[in-house]
Amino acid sequence: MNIPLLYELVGVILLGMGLYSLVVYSHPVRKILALNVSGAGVFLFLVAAADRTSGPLPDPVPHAMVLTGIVVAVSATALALALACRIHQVSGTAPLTDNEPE
Amino acid sequence: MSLTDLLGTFLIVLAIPFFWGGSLGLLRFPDIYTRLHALTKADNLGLGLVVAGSILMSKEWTVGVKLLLIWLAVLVASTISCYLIANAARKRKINPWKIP
Amino acid sequence: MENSLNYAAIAFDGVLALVLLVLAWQLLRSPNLFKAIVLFISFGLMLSLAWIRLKAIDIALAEAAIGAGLTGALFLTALDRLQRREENDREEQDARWKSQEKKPIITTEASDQGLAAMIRKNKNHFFSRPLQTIAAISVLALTCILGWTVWTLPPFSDQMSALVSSNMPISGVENPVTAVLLNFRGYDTLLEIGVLLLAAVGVISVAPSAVMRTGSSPSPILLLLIRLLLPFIILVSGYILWIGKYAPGGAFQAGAVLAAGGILLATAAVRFNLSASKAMPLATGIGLLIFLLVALATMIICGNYLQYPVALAGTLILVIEAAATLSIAAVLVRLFVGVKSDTDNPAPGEDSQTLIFEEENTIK
Amino acid sequence: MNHYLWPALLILISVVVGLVRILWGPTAADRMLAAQLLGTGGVAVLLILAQAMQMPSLVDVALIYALLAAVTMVVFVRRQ
Repeated sequence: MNIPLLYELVGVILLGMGLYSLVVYSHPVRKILALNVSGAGVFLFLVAAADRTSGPLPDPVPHAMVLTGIVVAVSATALALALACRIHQVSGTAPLTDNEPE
Repeated sequence: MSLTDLLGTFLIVLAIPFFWGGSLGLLRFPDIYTRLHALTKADNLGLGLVVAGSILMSKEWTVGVKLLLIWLAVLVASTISCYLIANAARKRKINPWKIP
Repeated sequence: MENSLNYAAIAFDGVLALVLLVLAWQLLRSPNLFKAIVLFISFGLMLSLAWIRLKAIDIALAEAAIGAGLTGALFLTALDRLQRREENDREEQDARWKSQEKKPIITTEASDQGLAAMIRKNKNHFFSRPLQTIAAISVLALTCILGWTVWTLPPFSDQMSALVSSNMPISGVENPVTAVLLNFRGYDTLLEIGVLLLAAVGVISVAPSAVMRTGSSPSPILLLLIRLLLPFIILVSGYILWIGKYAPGGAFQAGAVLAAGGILLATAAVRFNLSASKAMPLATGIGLLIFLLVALATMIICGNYLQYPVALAGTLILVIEAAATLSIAAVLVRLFVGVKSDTDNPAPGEDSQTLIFEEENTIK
Repeated sequence: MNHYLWPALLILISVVVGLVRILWGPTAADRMLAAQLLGTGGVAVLLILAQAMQMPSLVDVALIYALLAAVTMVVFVRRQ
């Protein structure tokens, strides 16, 4: 068991957990959190895969991709949150209560 | 291993109990005000010792300056945010714990 | 070092991996949203330790700036807005909606009503129990297939990293990640700055008001904190931008740090009016503008889009990065203000003022 | 230099134990306190990792964390 493989598997599991929560829960904030977790899983996989090279230094190309990905993810999150606030303002209801499926 | 490295390692090891103290205090103390007290031990002394140890081990003086800046930033931020939190808790009428 | 059987490294990585999984599980299953958000902030910090163990320092820097300065602020602010409305008297809200005088958007009224009905209907959950089980099984199957694929993945070829390292001398910088971002795959970064701009446009159309209010005047202690920290935040942002040429750092990290400084300022102020500043639209657009100008110039002079002359590459990259830093920071602050600002009742004439800090009695 | 990972691991475990406070609550401020402890512990772990992995640029990551730790806290106390 080597270190990159460990983190790659963690990334895959995070992706799975995030996807499930994205589908099942209805509160927009929970959905956005779930998207962020699955995104983190994908990033973790990419960066761990970059460390699989035989040389002492990891491959910089996936690093650059993930770096842009993180910044895009945070701006998409902000846009989604602004939309959620707007929907809430327009509909007047709380889309979300605590009695969601656990 | 040189003397400064040895001393640096000693300081870093010395920091560990402060972090444990902070986190056990956070779990065991009864209310928000006492938990703040526990937290500051980790912020001030725990991190302070790690920074001091790292300064002793760092090879360039620029790194030392950055380390000092880190410690000062955490000191300022933790002091002031602890005050702000205690104040906010007081405003929200969270009562301090009393011996039952 | 990493792949050798070293107990300390294995223990550290094992604990870190376990903590990541437990935090993600706890944050996703928590119906208490505040708890979920605080867990997500902690998750980001742990993730940044994982980036370091995988020797991705550039990403750790970005994660630190975004995780500590942006995500928490965004989520907490959005939650505050959602729950404040929830707790506030619902009737007053409905009344405001129905009254004809203060309607923010008139043309979309019909669709708004439909949306409201849809949301009310799906209030609790989208899925019944059996459907949840089906979702769980399919996601589990997907995870297992992916996991098995990862497990049996052959070792990666080093072609790409060899290509990067053989071209480093002509890139104009010494940090390979910066070289990939700004030189070898510069068009990716160009488009990404465009995407950021689009996100800003999206938020502006959803939340047009760029005026943000917080209720009370900041305590003098809070102002002291900002006076002490803000200069260092700006200094460190410049340092991270500059160091990106030689070591981990660069425009994205510097922009995120600067944006965190802006958010700190915006949160402390009683009223923060972004649209009052004439420099704001310029700062938002300058990154893409400079990038496009450089791209055009290289196309005319060197014949290829974004192919820098070797002697000038370092300078050009620094110029683009400096402009991109400003743009990224401006966009991120605008996004934050968009999440925070109330679009209900924009007070007339507010845009004409340039106040940042304001005493409480002038508001009420 | 890998033996420096041991103190880093001990500090990491201590702050992770403190994270239980996020789960327990009961008030929002308690949860934020645990996150702040994690931030401080994270900075300490980063500084030790900088020695363990011989990467001085980790100090920059710690510097950003230390400077921006207050941002989330300020947003938290300024809620209405």
